[in-house]
Order: sequence, then C-alpha cells, then structure tokens
Amino acid sequence: MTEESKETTVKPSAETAVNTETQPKEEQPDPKKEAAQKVLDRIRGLIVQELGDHVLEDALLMKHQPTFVVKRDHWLQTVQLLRHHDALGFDYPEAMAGTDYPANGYIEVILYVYSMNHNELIAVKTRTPRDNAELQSLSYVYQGLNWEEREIYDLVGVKFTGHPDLRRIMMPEDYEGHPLRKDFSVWKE
Amino acid sequence: MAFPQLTGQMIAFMLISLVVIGSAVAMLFTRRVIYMALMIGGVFIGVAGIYVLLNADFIGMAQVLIYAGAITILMLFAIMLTHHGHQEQTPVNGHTIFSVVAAGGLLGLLYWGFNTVDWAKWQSMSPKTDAPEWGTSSVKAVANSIYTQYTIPFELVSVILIVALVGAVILARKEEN
Amino acid sequence: MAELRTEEMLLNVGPQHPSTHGVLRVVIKLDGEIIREATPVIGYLHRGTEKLSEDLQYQQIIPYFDRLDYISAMLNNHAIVNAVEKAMDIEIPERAEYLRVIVGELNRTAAHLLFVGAYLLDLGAMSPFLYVFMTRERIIELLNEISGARLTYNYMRVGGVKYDAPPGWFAKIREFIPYFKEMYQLFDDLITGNEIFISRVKGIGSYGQEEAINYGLSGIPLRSTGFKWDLRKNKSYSVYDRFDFEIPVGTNGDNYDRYYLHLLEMEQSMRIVEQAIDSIPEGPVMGKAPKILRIPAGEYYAAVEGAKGELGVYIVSDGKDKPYRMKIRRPSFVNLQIIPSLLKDQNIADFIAILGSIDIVLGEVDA
Amino acid sequence: MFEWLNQPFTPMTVLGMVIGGVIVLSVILLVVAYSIYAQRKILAAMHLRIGPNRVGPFGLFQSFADILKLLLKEDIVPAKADKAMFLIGPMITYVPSFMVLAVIPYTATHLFTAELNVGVLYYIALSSISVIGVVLGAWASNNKYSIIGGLRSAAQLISYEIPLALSILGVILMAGSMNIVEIVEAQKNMWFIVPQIIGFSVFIIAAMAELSRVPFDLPEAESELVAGYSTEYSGFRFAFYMLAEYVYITAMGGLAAALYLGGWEGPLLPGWAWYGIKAGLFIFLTFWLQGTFPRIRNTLLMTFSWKVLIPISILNIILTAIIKIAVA
Repeated sequence: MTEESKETTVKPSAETAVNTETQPKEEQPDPKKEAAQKVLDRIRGLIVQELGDHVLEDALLMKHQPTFVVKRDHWLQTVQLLRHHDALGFDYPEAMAGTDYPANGYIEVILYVYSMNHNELIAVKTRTPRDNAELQSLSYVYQGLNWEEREIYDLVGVKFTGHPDLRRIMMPEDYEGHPLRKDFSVWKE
Repeated sequence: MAFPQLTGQMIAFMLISLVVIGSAVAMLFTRRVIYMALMIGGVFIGVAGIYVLLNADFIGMAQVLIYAGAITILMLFAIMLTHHGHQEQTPVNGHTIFSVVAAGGLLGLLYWGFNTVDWAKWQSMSPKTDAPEWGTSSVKAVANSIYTQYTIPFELVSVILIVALVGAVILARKEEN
Repeated sequence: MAELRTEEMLLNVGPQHPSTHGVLRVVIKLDGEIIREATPVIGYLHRGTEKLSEDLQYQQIIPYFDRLDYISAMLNNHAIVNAVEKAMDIEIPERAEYLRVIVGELNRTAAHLLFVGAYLLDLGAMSPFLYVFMTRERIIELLNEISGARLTYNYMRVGGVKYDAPPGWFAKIREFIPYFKEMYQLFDDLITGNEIFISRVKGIGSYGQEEAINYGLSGIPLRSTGFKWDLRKNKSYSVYDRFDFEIPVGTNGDNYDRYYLHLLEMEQSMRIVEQAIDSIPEGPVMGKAPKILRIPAGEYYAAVEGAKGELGVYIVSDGKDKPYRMKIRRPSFVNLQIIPSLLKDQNIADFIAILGSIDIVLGEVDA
Repeated sequence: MFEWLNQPFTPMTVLGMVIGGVIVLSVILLVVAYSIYAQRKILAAMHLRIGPNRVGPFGLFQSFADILKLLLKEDIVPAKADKAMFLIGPMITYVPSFMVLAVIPYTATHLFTAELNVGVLYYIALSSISVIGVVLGAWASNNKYSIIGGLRSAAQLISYEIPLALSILGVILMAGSMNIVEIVEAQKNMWFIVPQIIGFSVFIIAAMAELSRVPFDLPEAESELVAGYSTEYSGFRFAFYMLAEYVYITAMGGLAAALYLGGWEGPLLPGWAWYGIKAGLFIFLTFWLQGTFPRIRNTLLMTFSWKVLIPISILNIILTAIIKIAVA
C-alpha cells in the first residue's frame, strides 16, 4: 500500500509554465522549454496525421505548456482522438474553464487533460462566437466533465450539444444571465 | 332482575364492554381505512380484557400479543403501503339487504337467548370448582388441554395455518411469464 | 421470479439535513429502501468567488480562498500563492517554503481528523467525533499561534508567509507529535477493527481505477482505487521533494479504503512535519515580491494537493494587477460527480456512508 | 390474582388504588428522569465532556427543566398531517410503556405491583402495542422520513420481539412459571444468568433492538432519517415518545434483573436496593453501548435477527429442556 512512487523524468508540469510572449530573451536554451517543445511537436504531428491539417488552428507553448487551439467543429473529434489514441492516451480531465472575450467576440473554452501513462499535461482550447455560443459536449468522453460543462453553461453561457443533463448548476433554475460573462451586471436595467 | 353487587370486577366489565362496543360501532362509521384498523385494535384489546376478567389471563395476553399487536400492525402495514382515499358510499344492493337480514336475525337470537336465562340464579349456573387440578395458573390449564386432550386438533390447526400461509404466498406472487 | 411492484418515492435529502455536510441537496428516487436514482443539487453556498476575484488584486484574493474548503484553509492559501508565484517566477525564501509545508501538513491532518470524526458520526457513532476534536483543537491552537486565526488563516502571501514562527512554536509541535501518535493509535484500535463499522464500509461504494480517472477524481477518492497519484510526489511543488514520505494507496476503492487512507495520510503528514521542523533553515520569511503584482498576459494553471484532492488555479491575465479570469479546480466539486453512479441501486442506509466517504466540503463544491 | 377486583368498591379501596398508582408513577418518573440525567452524564464522561451542570447542583434538575420546556412548547401539528392520528399516536406508544411496569417486582413484598401468572407474557404483549403508536404517528405526520422511520421501527420491533420472547422461554422453562415473582424466587440458589448464558446474550441483543438503542437505533437514525418517526413531533407529544422510550429502558432493566440476575436477591442491602443496582447495570449498559458503537446496517439488522438470533434462541430452548429433563 505504501511504496515510493516512481519519479517521472519528463514533466512539462503546469506550475512551471512560462508565457512565451513575455519571456525575456534567454541566451542558453531552457531544458524545460525544449522538452515541452518536443511534446508539442509530437502531438501536433499525431493530430495532423490522424485528422488532417485543418482541425488545428494553432499550436503553441504557453510558458511551458503545450497548448492546441482546435477549430470549433472538430472539438469533439480532436478530444476523442487525444483520449483514445494509444500514443496519446490523455485519460485524466484535470480542469476545464470558459473565458469570455467580448472584445474579440468569442468565448474560449480550455481543457487541461493529463496522460497518466505518458505523464504529459496539455491544454486544448476552442472558440465559439459569443452570441449563440454552442459547443459539442465532451461529457461522454470524460464523465468528469459533466459538471464542468454545466458550470460553464451556467456561468459563461455556452450551450453544450449532446450533454445528457444540461441544467444550471450554481444559479437557480430560473436565473437570467450568465455571471461570468464580462458584460454581466447584477443591476437589472 | 337482581342487580349484582358493584364490585371492581363489575365496573371493569362495564367499562371494557363499553370500549368493545364503542370501538366496534366507531369502526363501522369511520370512513378511513386506517381508523378502522385502529378501532379493530381497540376491539381486540377490549376482548382481551374480558378474557382476563374471566380468569383466562393467558388467553387474554395471547389475544393482545397476536391480535392487538401483530395483526393490527399487519393491517396498518397493508394500508400504509397501498393508497386509500375515503371509501365511497356503496349503493344499496342485494348484498346490503342480506347483511341487514343476517344482522337482524343475530339480534333476535341474542335477545331470545338473554330472555330465556333466569338471571336471578345466574351465579349457580357457572359453578366454581374449588380446586382445579392445575391449580390457579391458567397457563397450566391451557397447556394441559392443548397437550393432552386436544393434541391432535391443535396439530391439525397448525397444519391448516401453514397451508394457508403457503397458499397466501403463492397467491401473492404474480404468475410467471 | 416476478417481483412485487412497489411505488417509487421521491425523497428530498437536504439542503437542511444533518449529514449532508452543509447545504448539499440530493434528490433520491426510492423504491422501498433502494435508491434508483440520485441527483445532487448544489449551489446553495455559491458565493461567486471566481467572479469576485476579477475585481481583486492577487494578494486580496487569498482570504477568499480561505473560505473555499474552510477546514483546510492553509492548503487553499498555498494553492493561490503557488499559482501566482509560478506565473510570475517569484522565488521565495527557503524558510517560508518550510513554514508553508509545516502549516499545510498540520492543516491537512486537522482536516483528515475532522473527516474521521464526521464520518463516524454519519455512521452513528458519536464518541470519535469528540475525540478527534480534542486532537484537532491542539492543531488549531498551533495554527492560531502562528497565523492569528483559528480557521480562516490568511497566512500565506505571494512571496512568502506573513509571520515567522513565534518562539517556542516548534517545541510545541514536537510536544504534539507523540500525543498525536498516541491518539492515532487509539483511533486505529477503537474504530478500524470494529465489526459493525467494517460491515458498513467494507465493499460498499466501490469503484474501479478507470472509472475514477475518467471522472477526474483526485486525492483520496482516486488513491483508494490503488492508483498512486499525489501532486506532492507526481508534480512536486514547494519543497516536498526534500522529505521522505509515502503515498498510501487503497486496493478496492470502497468506503473502508477511503476511511483508512485518511488515517494513513495523517501519519505521513506528521512524518513530513517532523522532518521539516528538524531541517528548517534560518532566514527571512518574505521574499522580494512587487507591492502590486502584475502577472504577464497569458494563461496559467497550477495545482497543489489539497486536503480533498487536486486544488488547481487557472488564471487568465491581461497584464493588469487583477486576473482577467480565474477558475478554481475544486476537488470536492469534481469528486462529488461520481455520487449519482455510486448511489444507484444502493440501500438508503448506505447513502450516508457513501456520501460521507467521498469527503466533500460544500464551501468548496459551490465556491 | 386481582384480589381487589372482587372486593366491594368502597372509598378506602379506591383511595388505596389511587395512592398506589401515584406512588408507582412518581417513582418511575423519578427513575426515568434520572436515567436521562445519568445517560447525559455518562456519555459526557465517555466523551470527555462535562455534561449538564447548570440546573441545580451538578445539573441534577436538568431533566425536569427539559420536561418542563417540552411541556410548555407550542403544540405544532403539520398542515398536511392526519390530525386525529397525529395526536393519538404518542398516547398509544406511551400508555403501554407505563402499563408494563405493573409486573416488574421491585421488592420481595411487591407492594403496588401485580403478581400476574402470565407476567412475562403480559410484558411482551403490551410492549408490542407501542409499535402501533409509532407506526400511526409516522404515517400521520405525512413526512417521508417519518414513514421510512416508522416502517423501519415496525419491522425491527416485530422481528426482534421473537428472539426476545424465545430467549425468555428458556428462563420460563427453568422456573416452570411465567410469573415473574416465582421466576425470581426460583433463582434463590443460582441466578439464571449462569445456566441461561446463551439466552441472556440473545436477550441483551434483542432488548437493545427492542429499545431502539445503539447499535440498533435505526428507526431514529439521525444521520439518515433526521429523527425517524418523530421528525414532525415537537413539544409534549415528542416528550411522550421520548418518555416512552426511557420508561421502556427502565422496564427492560427491571425485567432483565428479574429474569436473569435474581431480582431482589442479594446480601446485606435491602431487596429494592439490589433490584435498583441490577436494573441500573442494564441501564448503564445501554448508555455504554451508545458511547461505543456505530449504527448497524439495516439490511444486516433483519438477517441478524432471523438467521442468527432466532436459531440460537431455539437451540437454547432445546438445550434447556434437555438439561431440565436430565436433571429431573
């Protein structure tokens, strides 16, 4: 019951993420960053190989965090691939969040998935227009995202098609508005 | 008609009779099944009281244990687990008429029975033997009769009860396929 | 055999119910005493911490984190300061790291103690509750002495901790550890072997490893299935890699494993505390951090091992002194999701036993 | 038996009855009040707490304050409840609990208590009536927790009545009588706890279940069913249920002392004192268990009664019969 756990070698862990854009130019190459870049390239290669070039909008390092921006229509397809492909095996849903960007006119949904076998953490995200925000539900891929999606639906207002039980979770059933949207105001006009 | 002396026994008898008759009548006139079950419980307890007054305390206690305790609870269970609203007033039909006739006949029979008894000599009709062979314990009296004189009827009754029990289980189960 | 048809009954457990640990409500469809369907309804304690954070500077957010899982506030503190420090690459003094580990592990022990007491209370045994409170009180006093608060500590800061240990504090911990070991032995002797207790927890409410991972469970609910997953080891943060401790795991993922892991983890936490107070370096407790913290624009996620599991903080920054968006990955919230599938076709007597074993705090579920 | 029943009804006999009734009732109420106090103090000691210590010296009047409070509370009847049943329920539970006390022989002279030929049966029969009150009260409350608690109560009390009665049968066989006084007298040489140790074990377990005490307190399992059948009750109707429960504990203690521990037998001290000590031991046991055990699973509860206790108690009867015949 109580053995020492095996230390992992490649750990692009979330806490050590550094933002690439604002990172001061470093002379010597950062080993963490290089490892992360390797993971990013490998997974991008696999996605492109399996699903084609058109599903990915972008793939970048956010600090040390490999992040893939998926096109909205291929959201479910891509995550399913990440979950079920043997070389990927991202089986653990860590966190999911929706962010409202009224200036850009879209809502971004980000999902952190972890691979227990490969010890890799990646972020996948997608964007949906703010008006009539809609996204395919991932709750059949990861049961643990059931409530996360309900929360995003409730607070950010993204409709998840195919979700088994899409109801408000924090706010009352008859509540109007989505509190985490930036234009939300408790003062009713 | 000589009125018997007002002993505790007499008072107790009157009170108990009042409980029995009152509960029985109340049962007939209540509308909700659960009240009826409760009233029947009252009747059972009253009857047990009469047994006790007749010195048959074992029978009396058995009556309380089995009828007032177990059977009433069983009825309550059955009622609580099924839905019962207020009972509808049943229209007058052949069944009603037959009941009226039967009840009237019983009343007449009882009246005749009471009138043929010479109540002045009521104490001489049930002579008390001074020392029954089993002493004063009604438990031993019951045991003696059940296990000596009435062994075979007693066993037969228990067989019948088991048959009834098995039959009830079979009836209660829905038919397969 | 044809079954008797019985009527289904809808039972509304909570939000005011003695053992839903706060204001959880579970709508149960009952067939006799068998649960056919259980639907948790949450949100009764929703305070909008995520929304409130958008109007607060990072140091100001810390007190709000105290009120998530209010019985392990130190670990919540650690989650937010850790996330901000990682995003800004702030180095903090060694002594502060050690102090964070000490108070964190003490607080974890207190939270697990509370679980043991509350769980036994759920199962109908009253005495353990008072015994664990007596032990927990000692820890609370220790934390009170260093932070000035008994429950909502607000002790850690981005860049270090607020106060150094008062004189004699470590000696008091050294006094406490043997006492704790004695009490630990007492709980183990009196509770773990009890026949009635075993019959209520062994083999009840069990689930497999795959299911647990798919549900995103973390902390003890995940480890009880035998999966060794503890962020202190697997994604080591702070100075946890310097201590020698073990990650106890279960085998069956049932109530018993979850209960027993709480006991075993307390023992390990005490081991860490023991090592930490022996090796704590001298020095300042507050490092160099800017007065007004501005996280460079970008998205960051960092997690620590909270008392209930992975407590993660996702920050979206637009370069200002307040987060653009803050999402808290609350372990209780995620762990609670498995409840409907666990409760299905269970006896109502096991309802409380299963719900209690998942160990949720509603302050954290509802955030 | 019932000597006074056949006497003429005179003011003196009536007065005698009234005085006897009042004395017995007040003694019992006093015992019940202090067993509640003792429970709180004993549990507190086991929990390392202080317990009641505000009302009177050492909190000695706490129970009376509680009873007074409960009596003065508003009598609330839920709007959707069946009013008549809701009001009757506690009485039906309460009355038999006092009636069973009639056969508990406190002293060798059994002043004011009945020496019934069927004393044991009387106890079992009357205590079975209390269930009706619980079930009715639960049903009338129109509350789902109440109904579940009431049904559980009924199922539990009926199931455990059988092992209780069967275990007592061993004692009846040994004594050759159902009369509790005669049973006590039959224990002059040896307390029945020695030859009837199997029966006594079954009796204690079944008695705890009959009294709904820990670990068998499922009917009012507060962590699951809020307060079981008494969820909707408050004020003095709640007090009736509670009093009935504690009167039964006292009565069961008296029964255990009489059946297994030799009743009032004992050296030096007067009979009633010995009786009090023995009954007190039983009462203490219930509180001790309450401080020690968690609650049993209700699925195990039924299996335990039907598959374990009843076979054991039947075995005990057979063994007793064999031994008795062999000895005689």
